[in-house]
Amino acid sequence: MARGPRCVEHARRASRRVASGILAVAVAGCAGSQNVLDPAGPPNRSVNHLFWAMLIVSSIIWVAVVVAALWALISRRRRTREDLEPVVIVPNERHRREVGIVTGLVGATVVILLLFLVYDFTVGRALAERPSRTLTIELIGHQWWWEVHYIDPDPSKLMVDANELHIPAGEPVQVKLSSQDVIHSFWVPNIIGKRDLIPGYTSSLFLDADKPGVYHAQCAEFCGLEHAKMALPVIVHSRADFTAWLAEARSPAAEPSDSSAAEGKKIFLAGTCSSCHAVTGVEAYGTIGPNLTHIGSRRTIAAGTLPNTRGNLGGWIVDPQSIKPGARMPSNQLAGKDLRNLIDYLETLK
Amino acid sequence: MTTPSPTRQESLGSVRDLPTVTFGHRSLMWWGTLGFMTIEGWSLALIAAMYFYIRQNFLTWPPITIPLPSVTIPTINLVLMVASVVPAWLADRAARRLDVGAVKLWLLISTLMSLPIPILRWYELWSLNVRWDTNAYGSAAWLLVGSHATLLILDVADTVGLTLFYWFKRMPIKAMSDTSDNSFYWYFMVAIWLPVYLIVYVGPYVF
Amino acid sequence: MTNPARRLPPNESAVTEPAALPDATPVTLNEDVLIDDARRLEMTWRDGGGLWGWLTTVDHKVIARRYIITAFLMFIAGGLEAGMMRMQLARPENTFLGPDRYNQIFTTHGTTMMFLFAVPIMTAMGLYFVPLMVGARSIAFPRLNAFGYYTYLMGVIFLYVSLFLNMAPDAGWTAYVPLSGPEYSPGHRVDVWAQLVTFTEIAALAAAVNIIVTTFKMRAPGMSLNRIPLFVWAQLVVAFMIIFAMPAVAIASTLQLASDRAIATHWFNPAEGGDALLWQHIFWFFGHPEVYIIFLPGLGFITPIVETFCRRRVFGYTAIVLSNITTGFFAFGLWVHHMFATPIPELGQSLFTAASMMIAIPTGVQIFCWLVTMFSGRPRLTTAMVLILGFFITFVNGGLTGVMLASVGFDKQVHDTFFVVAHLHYVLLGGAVTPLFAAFYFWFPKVTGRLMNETLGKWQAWLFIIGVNLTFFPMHILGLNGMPRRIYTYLSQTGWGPLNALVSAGAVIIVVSVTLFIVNAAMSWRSGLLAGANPWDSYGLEWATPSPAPSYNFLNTPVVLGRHPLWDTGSPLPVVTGLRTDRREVLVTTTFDAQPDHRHKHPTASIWPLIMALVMAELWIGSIFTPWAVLGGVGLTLLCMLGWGWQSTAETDVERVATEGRIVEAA
Amino acid sequence: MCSRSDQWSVLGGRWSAVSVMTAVALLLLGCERENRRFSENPPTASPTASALVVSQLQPGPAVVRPQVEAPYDDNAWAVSEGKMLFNAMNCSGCHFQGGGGIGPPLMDAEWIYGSEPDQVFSSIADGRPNGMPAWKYKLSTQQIWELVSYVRSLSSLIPKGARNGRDDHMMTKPPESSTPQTKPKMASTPPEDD
Repeated sequence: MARGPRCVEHARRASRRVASGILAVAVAGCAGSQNVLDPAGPPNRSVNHLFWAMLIVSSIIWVAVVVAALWALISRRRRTREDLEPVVIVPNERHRREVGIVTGLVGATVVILLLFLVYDFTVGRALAERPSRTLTIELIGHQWWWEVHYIDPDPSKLMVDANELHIPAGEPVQVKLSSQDVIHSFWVPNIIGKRDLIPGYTSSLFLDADKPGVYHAQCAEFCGLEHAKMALPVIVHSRADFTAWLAEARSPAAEPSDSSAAEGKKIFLAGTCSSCHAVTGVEAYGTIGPNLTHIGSRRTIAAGTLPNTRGNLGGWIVDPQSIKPGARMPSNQLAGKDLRNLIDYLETLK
Repeated sequence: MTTPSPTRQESLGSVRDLPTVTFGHRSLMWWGTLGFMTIEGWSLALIAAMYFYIRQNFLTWPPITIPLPSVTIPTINLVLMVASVVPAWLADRAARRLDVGAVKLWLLISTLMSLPIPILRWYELWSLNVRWDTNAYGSAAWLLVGSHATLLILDVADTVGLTLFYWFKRMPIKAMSDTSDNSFYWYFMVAIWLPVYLIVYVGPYVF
Repeated sequence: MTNPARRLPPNESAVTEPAALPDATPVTLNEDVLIDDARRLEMTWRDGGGLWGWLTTVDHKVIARRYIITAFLMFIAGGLEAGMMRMQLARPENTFLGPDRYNQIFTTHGTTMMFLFAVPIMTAMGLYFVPLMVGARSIAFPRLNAFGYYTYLMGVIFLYVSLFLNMAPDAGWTAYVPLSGPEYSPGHRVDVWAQLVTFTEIAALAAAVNIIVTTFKMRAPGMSLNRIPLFVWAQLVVAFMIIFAMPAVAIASTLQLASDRAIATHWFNPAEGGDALLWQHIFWFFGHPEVYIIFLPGLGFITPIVETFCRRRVFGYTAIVLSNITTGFFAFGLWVHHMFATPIPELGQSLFTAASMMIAIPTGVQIFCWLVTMFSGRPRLTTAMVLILGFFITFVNGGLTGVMLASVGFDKQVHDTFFVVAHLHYVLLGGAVTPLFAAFYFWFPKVTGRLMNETLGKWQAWLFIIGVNLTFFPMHILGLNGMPRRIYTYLSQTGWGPLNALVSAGAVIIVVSVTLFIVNAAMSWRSGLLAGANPWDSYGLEWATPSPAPSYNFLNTPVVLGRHPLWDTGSPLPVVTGLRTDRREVLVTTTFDAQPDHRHKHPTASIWPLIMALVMAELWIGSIFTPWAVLGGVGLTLLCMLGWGWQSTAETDVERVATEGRIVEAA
Repeated sequence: MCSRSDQWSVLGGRWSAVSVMTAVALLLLGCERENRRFSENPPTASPTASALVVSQLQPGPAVVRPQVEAPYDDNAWAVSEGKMLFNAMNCSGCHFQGGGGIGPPLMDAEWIYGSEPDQVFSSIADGRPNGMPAWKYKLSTQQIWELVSYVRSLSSLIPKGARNGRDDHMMTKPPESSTPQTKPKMASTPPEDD
């Protein structure tokens, strides 16, 4: 199998073609691209090479076996009833040849498997590399949303966000994973394979993306009623943009300027919102729902379920159970005016 | 070639003179018993493995604030179990001799010796000095002892039933073979208790 | 009798005269005597009439037939659930099923297919055919066998009543804690799952012990270990796997999950020293062998079908036996590859990767042996053979994706996605269900006495092959496109819509194909062509007795001179006589070289298996609602044991007892 | 044999009838317990008048208190949601997992303001003297009803099937599913401040 490397060469070219083909199907909406075959970082790129290599070899084997079976069944087939046909007696020399053939085939199988194994180990080692110092992000899984902590040596600079993950391109970011309730699984198909968030365990992986853009992560371990609607847009910035974004995001929520937003803030604090949601710098410390300090700037609401528009926000506040049945958010009966003010306020939370 | 029709047969001999009741590994029942022993022994082994897996989650064993298990009653029961092997063995011998009188006698003695064991087992559970719902240590210890207790109760019931039958009804001769298998199962029951006893009651003192 | 050895090539199994038989001078048996024996045997072995007879039967063929039919009904039920899931997923943001209902449906689908269809139907095939193939009058423990079936039946009823009570489990067939634990699954839904598993485990274990003892002790004289039919070898290996795999899940579900939920034990509570990963270890220690438990019997079906329709003795009998055994061993060393995404050491992962790749070798060996056999045979494309072709097309695909999944790097990308869903359905539908259909076509005449319709059959076979591939191949791409499994809906921006529509269309084809099969089976059972004893001119002992086999299986116990009895010996059939006809007797032979050892008195009809199963049902179902049910259940169980024992020691009879080296006549 | 089989088929008929009836019974029991009632439209109504009774003595003729159905008393999922709220709203801050401390215990027989669903509802919604805040502005009516059923489950006043098992935390008290029922009685005196 000296053709190994060349297989990979073919694979790389093939992958681009096929992947783009499939991408044509997978429209990247506001949800962002979500595709293993469209790598956005070195780790997934090497996994792709491994995949295409194994796929090509496997396809050859499959075709060979099926053709052999078909040939055997068609070429010497008969239409007679059994008892008219004597039981075939295989002469010794043919039997010896058959032994040779099967031994050869088994040998080939072993060789191919060993090559797969070696290749897999090399890829595994590449993935296992641990960069020296990096930015650290804590990701906490909840039924059914994501809590994100941007860690900083200076604890006062800790930034809490939810349902959106921002990382810089070109440098590995350590993501520490833990769960508040049941097992979830963090998976950004374009960037890296999944890692489970298991209660009682903390694990971590390194996000190493080099293509700025919006990618789509989704919970990959069945976690109950709304497992299907527990997504997490991952935004890969250029280094500069990321620093700017982080600095801006660290500042507490600005005081609303216009009157309606001020009204909305009152409703937010006096009403049911603040008992479940927190907003940094405001008298709202709820822990059941996502932190809303940056809700205004998020691309989606309800954990990647809806584009973040005025209409969707209003619909979600009034009747979340028809959008995400079983989610912890109760329906809220609000007068039209109050609702408008509340949304005005939420939109100021950039 | 033509296949043989069911009514065209040629005899290569007759099995008329073969025995119809056999003992030990010749009899089907012995193999069945062996099969269930394998299942039960393996299940206990798995539970023991889980016990040790749970052990890794604790710094001390038993966990702090949990007292060590008391060993008095377990040790008494252990001695009783080992002793009860003797009448079981004698019942087995008697059965192979087809000596009904001896079988009845030794079965009765086995019953009398084995009946207290499940009762003591109840106090044995409490000698763990921890409840099943206190923590994972309690759960593991209770499951290990409790699952053996379940098998034990079934086997004691088996012995009791056999004894009752032998004393109060005319038993077919093949019951002799069952008697010997019953003893066989009792040896196993005692044998698998030894490791459980060591792990659950002695273990915490050692590690 | 002409020595058949002359008709055999040297490389075939050494054919010898059966050694150490009481006397080896062949006597052709008088037909009138045989017919007379047949009548007496029928009187001795047949079931009582009426409902009572129906409830008390211990005939392994009757019980196994009920087993197969019930399990096939479960296949249909599971299929309907799959259909509902495909309806829901056919287009984005569909509202046919809400999350609550969908989770119950997909959990019931998985649970049904794994626990109530796949394993039971495979063991049931064994319970029906192993005694016939080893030339035994019956199975080793017929009452245990009946008990096993009734227990399984209780489980079936239990799950499906719960489904209609909105009480079906909804945590997935893997029931991962803590989601399935007391805090996140309130109510009794998961308890239903936990106890249902126990029902099916007990049934499977009973079947396994029966198959092992029947194979070891009740083989026809001359059928030494190296002459056991490959079908039976597969069943034997699987029986051993069941014995070592099933207890794990029984413990995990009943003794740990259920007690965590009911009596607050802390097995899976991290705060009290429990461990959520422990569940995954135990579950997959059972769950991975489970896959092989399901498709090894499938591979066992293939050999006799290929041999019969290619008119050639299989190439590499020994190789196939050994690969069965190695698969059985390896299967217990792979479970961690279901847990690559969890925090476990990398070294361990690579070891399991290696093991998971290497297990492809034994399976490969079997496939090559069949290919060679077909090449030098004279194949006839019956429906069964078409389905074998379908096996090659489908199963090999599933096996190759399996090898790919063994790679940690790649597995972490597609684990828990539709790629894995595709893989496991390719393996199970290709490796187990396709051969199972082939087996149905092949052995249907033995069970019913009538042949199935070949034309309808070929349509069904091809539709099934096309349907399966159309349904499950696109799922690979969906998985790579990032579609996780077990989601009840997806947004249209994901772009998964078109392929999902295609998948649902494929599902429709499968439904059509299975419907065709049911129609064909029903029609043929009533009015198919009469088959006769051996319609395919095959070689196994099951074909040496009329179709359907009489209640006593064989007039006289056949004697085996090679691996392919009927092909090796030709006619007349060599037998041993001397089993009593006035009471149920089976011949027990020695474990290794199957020399006649003794005649065993076989149990008669009994109601106790059914009663015992009902008591067990009371125990397990009741335990969900109150712990007192356990106490009551144990008490009733002890009573049942008394009753059961009383009946089995009821009639005394003069026996020839072999003890301490002598034989005593005693009663 | 024949007569026997007939008699059995008769029995068989009776049995099937019995099993059908049990199935129906199960249905009635099973359904509500396993139901997941995500959104109530309109959200469950609150009791009309706050029916607060502090002593058995009543002026004038005996007044019949309007009975209000607790919507979630036999719904396991709603009760578990109530438990989630109980922890998230820091009820334990005063009631200590129901053991009582700053606020009165919720696991015992003493019910100062009554154990009836509507009484518990108004205790939570409108608040009570000596520090119990009024939650009706902070929680939706549905959530308060979920809390009501959870609080009642603490002393096993709701059916066993609906009560929760142990949760994945330190074991501070036996789970509601295995707490013995305590017959509620009115406290003779309101609690003194502390």
